[in-house]
Amino acid sequence: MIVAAVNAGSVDQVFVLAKHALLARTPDALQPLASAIISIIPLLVVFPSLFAITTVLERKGLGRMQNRLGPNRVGPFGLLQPAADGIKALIKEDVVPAAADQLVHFFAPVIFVAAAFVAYAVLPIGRNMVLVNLNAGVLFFFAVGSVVELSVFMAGWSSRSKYSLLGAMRAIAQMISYEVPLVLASVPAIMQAGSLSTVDIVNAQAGYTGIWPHWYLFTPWGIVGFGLFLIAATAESNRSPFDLPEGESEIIAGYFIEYSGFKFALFFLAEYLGMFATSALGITLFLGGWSAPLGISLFTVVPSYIWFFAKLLGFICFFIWIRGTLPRLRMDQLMGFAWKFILPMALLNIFVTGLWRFLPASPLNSIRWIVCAAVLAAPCVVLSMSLKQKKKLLIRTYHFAE
Amino acid sequence: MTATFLILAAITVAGTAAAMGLRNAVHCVLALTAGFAGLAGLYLYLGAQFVGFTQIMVYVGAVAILAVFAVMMTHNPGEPEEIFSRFWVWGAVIAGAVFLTLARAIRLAFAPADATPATPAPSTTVQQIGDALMHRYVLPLEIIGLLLTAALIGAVIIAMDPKDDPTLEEDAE
Amino acid sequence: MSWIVHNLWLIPALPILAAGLIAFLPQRRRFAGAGLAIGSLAISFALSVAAFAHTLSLAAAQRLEFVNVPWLQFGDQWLRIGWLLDPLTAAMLVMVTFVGLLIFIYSTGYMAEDENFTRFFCFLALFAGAMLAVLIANSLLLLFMAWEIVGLTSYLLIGFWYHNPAAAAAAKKAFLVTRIGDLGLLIGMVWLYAQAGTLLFYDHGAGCLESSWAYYLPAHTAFFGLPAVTAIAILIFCGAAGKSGQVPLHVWLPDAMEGPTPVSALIHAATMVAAGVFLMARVYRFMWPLHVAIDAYTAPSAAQYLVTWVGAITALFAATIAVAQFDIKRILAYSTVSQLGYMMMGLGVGGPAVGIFHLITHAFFKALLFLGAGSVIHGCAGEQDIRRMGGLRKFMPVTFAAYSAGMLALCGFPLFAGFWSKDAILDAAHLWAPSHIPFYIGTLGALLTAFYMTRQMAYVFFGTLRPATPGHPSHHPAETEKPIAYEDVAEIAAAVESDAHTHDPHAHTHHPHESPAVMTVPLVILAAFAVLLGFVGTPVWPWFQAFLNRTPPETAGLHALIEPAVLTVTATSSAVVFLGILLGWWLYSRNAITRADAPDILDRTSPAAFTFLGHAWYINELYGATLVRLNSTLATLSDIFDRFVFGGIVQLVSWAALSVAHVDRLFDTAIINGGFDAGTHTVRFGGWLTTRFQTGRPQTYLRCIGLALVALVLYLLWGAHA
Amino acid sequence: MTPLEGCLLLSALLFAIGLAGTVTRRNAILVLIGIELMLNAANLNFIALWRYGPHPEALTGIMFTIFSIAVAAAEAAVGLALILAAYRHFRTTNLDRMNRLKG
Repeated sequence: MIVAAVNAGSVDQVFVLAKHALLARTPDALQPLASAIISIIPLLVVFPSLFAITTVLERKGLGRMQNRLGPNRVGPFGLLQPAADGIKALIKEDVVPAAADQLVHFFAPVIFVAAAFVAYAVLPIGRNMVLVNLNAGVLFFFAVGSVVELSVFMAGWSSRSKYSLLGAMRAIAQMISYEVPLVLASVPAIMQAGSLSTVDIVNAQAGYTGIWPHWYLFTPWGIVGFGLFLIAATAESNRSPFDLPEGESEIIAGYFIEYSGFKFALFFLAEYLGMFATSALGITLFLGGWSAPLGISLFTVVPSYIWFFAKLLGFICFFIWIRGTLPRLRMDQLMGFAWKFILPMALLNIFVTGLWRFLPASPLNSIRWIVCAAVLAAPCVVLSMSLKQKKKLLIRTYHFAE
Repeated sequence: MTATFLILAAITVAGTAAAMGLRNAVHCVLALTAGFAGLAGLYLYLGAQFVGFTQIMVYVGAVAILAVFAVMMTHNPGEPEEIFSRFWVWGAVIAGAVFLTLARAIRLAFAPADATPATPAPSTTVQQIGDALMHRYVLPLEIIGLLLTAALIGAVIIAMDPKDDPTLEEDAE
Repeated sequence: MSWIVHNLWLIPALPILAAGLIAFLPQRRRFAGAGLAIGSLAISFALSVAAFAHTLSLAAAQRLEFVNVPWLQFGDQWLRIGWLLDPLTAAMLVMVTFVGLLIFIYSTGYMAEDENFTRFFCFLALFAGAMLAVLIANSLLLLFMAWEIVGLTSYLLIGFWYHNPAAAAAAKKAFLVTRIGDLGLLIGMVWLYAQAGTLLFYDHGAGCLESSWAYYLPAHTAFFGLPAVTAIAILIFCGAAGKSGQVPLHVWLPDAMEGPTPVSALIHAATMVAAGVFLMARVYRFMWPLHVAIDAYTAPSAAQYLVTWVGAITALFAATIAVAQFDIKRILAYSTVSQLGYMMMGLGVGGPAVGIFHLITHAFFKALLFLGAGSVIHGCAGEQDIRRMGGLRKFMPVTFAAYSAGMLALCGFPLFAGFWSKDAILDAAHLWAPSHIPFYIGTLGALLTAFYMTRQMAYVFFGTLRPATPGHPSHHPAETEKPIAYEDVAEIAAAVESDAHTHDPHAHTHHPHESPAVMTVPLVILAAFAVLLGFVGTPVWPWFQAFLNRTPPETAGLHALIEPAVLTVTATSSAVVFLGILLGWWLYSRNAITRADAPDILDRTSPAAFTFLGHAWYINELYGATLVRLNSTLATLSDIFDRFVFGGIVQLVSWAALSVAHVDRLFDTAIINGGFDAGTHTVRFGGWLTTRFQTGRPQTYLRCIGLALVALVLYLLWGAHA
Repeated sequence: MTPLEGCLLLSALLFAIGLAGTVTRRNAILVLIGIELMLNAANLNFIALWRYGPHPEALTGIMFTIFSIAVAAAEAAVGLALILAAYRHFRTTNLDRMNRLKG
């Protein structure tokens, strides 16, 4: 690590070097603990602040899209709005329904936030800037993600409210349905990189041919995989147009209706953190993580973490834009889309990745390109056709909410 | 015999014991997830990273959710809440006996003298596991895949009520 | 041997086939049923005509052809049956098919409203087939089988309205009485087979009617010095008498009038009852054992005597009864019996030719009379009592004309068919060597015939209409006493027939009406025959007799009429007929009967005799008092015998069996059951024991498994220690 | 007391707990969970013996655990589906009341 730090640009590695400097001053007995704390603290600082920024950004962006100003009272251009919100959440009364299951009701947001934070452990936010480099990193990420569902259920169930229960059920059904395509969509990258470790995946995309980076995005399966991943991620993080779990119009706010005050804020935070994490994973898998978009010195000198956060912001803007643009789906559309379009396409994509891998690269790259693109395009068209056709809708009955 | 092991073991035992002992079925399942998490921790502690994460993913992410859904769907407010069956004393006694005999056997199996040197955890990367799965254990892998497919379809078919709408099956998943 | 002879079997086969088909038709397919029956019989008629023509085309000597086919084999020899075609068969075939055809057509009108229409035609077709089979049979066995089928159909048709108890009783009576005769026929047949070894009539010299046997059979004397062949002939005559209603077996025939009128006409007047006469004519050879050539003027055999006397007695007896009847059909029935007696007598005294000639003519005019009566009944809405008719000639002129033609023919009015045939009989009787009494009896019968027919005509067609007064008029003082009243029977039949005609729009109008064309046209045709048919057998030109005797016809010339013997007989019979008609006219039409319940004139003059005759000489009662009672006493005796002797034996055996069974049961209960009970108890205990474990609760099983695990581990531990 | 022994004892305890739950609980779902617990105890044994066994480089234990986890997942899915079907029929998940073969 030291070596890597040395031969990398100093600006790029400033945080790493700082960490090492701090560790050098701590007694050896405490070093593991210290290094852990030192690496965790920034995460705990950076991402919540990013969350704060995002809230403002989202509200203002949506406001603009809807021909209004958005928050503009607190501070310059309403930039202090998140602070006001945080204070409000903190001083608000924490209402717990009388019938609620106290313990679970309390633990649900905690676990949620904890899981959301833990997910960041394997995300490289810069060169040599990853908390732990597990060689099953991606698996870890998904494992932690699966814990989120449980916390959602706890929240919805413990508040003993039909709406929250309905919201929880919707959320879980949706998350499970989209977790499968999410994983399957990320498999090609893992295949190509030959490793589950996020760091290795990023490193595999680090090089450049000419000025073009080796991002997986720039392969046919990469494009498709990225698209699928993006859709699945949107749904996984309950963002519009997949925000049925908190459909304000039908079930007021989904599984955390009965939460108020700081717990509510925690849910809010956790959701955004989850969104960030998923986006970060997408960046890691397809957008070359922290690597620069073009192999020119002007870009490469820019520190890696800058690039990472730039891409992340891009994701955030994309999400905001989508939210402002698209209407909400119906439940059956949601499910049908997951099981009838994304899943087959993801499977096909895996196959195509194998194809890509075993087709000869050097002489006729273009032919490889065309073949894989064709193999992917045809079913895509067919499946979207099949999605279009009208189907008779049955009355949906929730058997668990009787 | 490190502290980590003891803590994880405590979590696991507590969680599972609660899962088997609590009154509310949902609490049971939640406690069970805690127990499984502890178990996954143990796997990690024992150096089986992949298995640990798989454990979390499968049990916490899938089985627990499934169980919770099942509990919700089969929740029948009308029926009296008697959690233990009539002969629960016998059951407990037998379980205790089983544990005692097993423990006795284990104790006897290890002579008090031998203290195996704490060998460093073997570094098993995912690549190795993948190679093993793809070469040596490819046939079991295929069979497992087949089994999972069959189980998926079978579960859907069984759980689907012909009267109900087909969207029920996603929930049952 | 031409095509027609080979395929003669088609003639009976077709109607029988039709009957089979109709039997499978649903009840409502009326048209199909009637069409099948009539069509099949029409084809048979055509074939019969062809056969007749074929017979005519041959030279007189070889007008005898037959086909024999092996039927079934027992032992080393084949039992053969076959059919033959000779003048007798040919003539009868034509007559039966023609009359039958007419009556079938008539039935479609008469039975139009009966709900069992198709069943009726099924039976009719079956009857026709069987009758034709009787006619063409070349084997006594085949003839007997067809004979029995004929009896069966007669039973079915008499009891056609089986819901009427009288009809059912009459059917039973007819069946049983004819059985008595058929028993004799059967015995005779068996005996004949024992004697001759064959039942074929003609078999290239080997048949039982052919010369070899004719010489051989008489050699055996059976008993009382009778030759076997004579005894056989007498036995066969029993059957013939049963069918043809000769005394003393005539009792069933009047009751048979319970059947529908077409049935009465076809079966109990024209064809079936004539079968007896036909049979005797067929086996006539047996009555002439000593002479190969048939010659009426030789010493007759005992059988011949019997036939003659029975016929003569029947003729007179039935005629006397007919005088005192009030049921239109009964009068005709008794006249039928009497005419059958004439036939038998003619057969006895004059040979087959005479008898069959009268049979043919009688078939036509008696069928005519019955159909006329049926038409009258139909027109009077089922009324059968002549006292409630009267003056009908104004309402149904066609029926009246035809009926009077038939009546005159029956009376033997000069130049009508009956005149010639009856004259032939009287002539033969007059010339009969042994005795003249049959001749006088016949003459007296002719007188009575003319008398009662005139009486009937007077009642039915002349005078004034005497409609049935509501609440039946007490007819006749005598009728109240009698236990079983044929007239009550007649009334029930009348009621039933009116039931059968309730759909008739005219059913309940008291105003009689002429019958539809489908019924009158056959009447007219038959009337024509009744008038003309006699001329084929006049003494001047006895073609028919020659035809039957298979001798070339010779024309006697007109002088045959004024030959003294013939002339006397002709004169006598004509005189007798005129006398009878005038008497009847003087008694019944001079002062017309006006009221339905007016007593008969004869009744007023001599009630006792009238009642006696009205009850048919109390023959039914006589049988009831003697035969039936004897039978019942015998039955009682045998019942007692059965009950106490055989029953006792059976009782003893059963007691023995019971005691054995008791011992057996003791053994069973004590030893076997004991053993099995013990075994089953053990098994049940074991089952109970295992059910303790099979609770259906997986947890129980798991507990057991846990225990087993503990046990296993403990065992292993000890194993490790040891 | 060696780590291996500790693991084995722990897995024995897990097994006993699972067995106890299986034989005492009335709720079919919890019975199923107890069975899962017993499976996991076995898995723990595999891992422990792989870890402290003579040949860690041979991945037998891990493989076996992975497969058994997969099987357990399938079992859980099918078992819970069965319980749902049974519930639909009996309107209860109480095993003591599900003791008749004929519905």
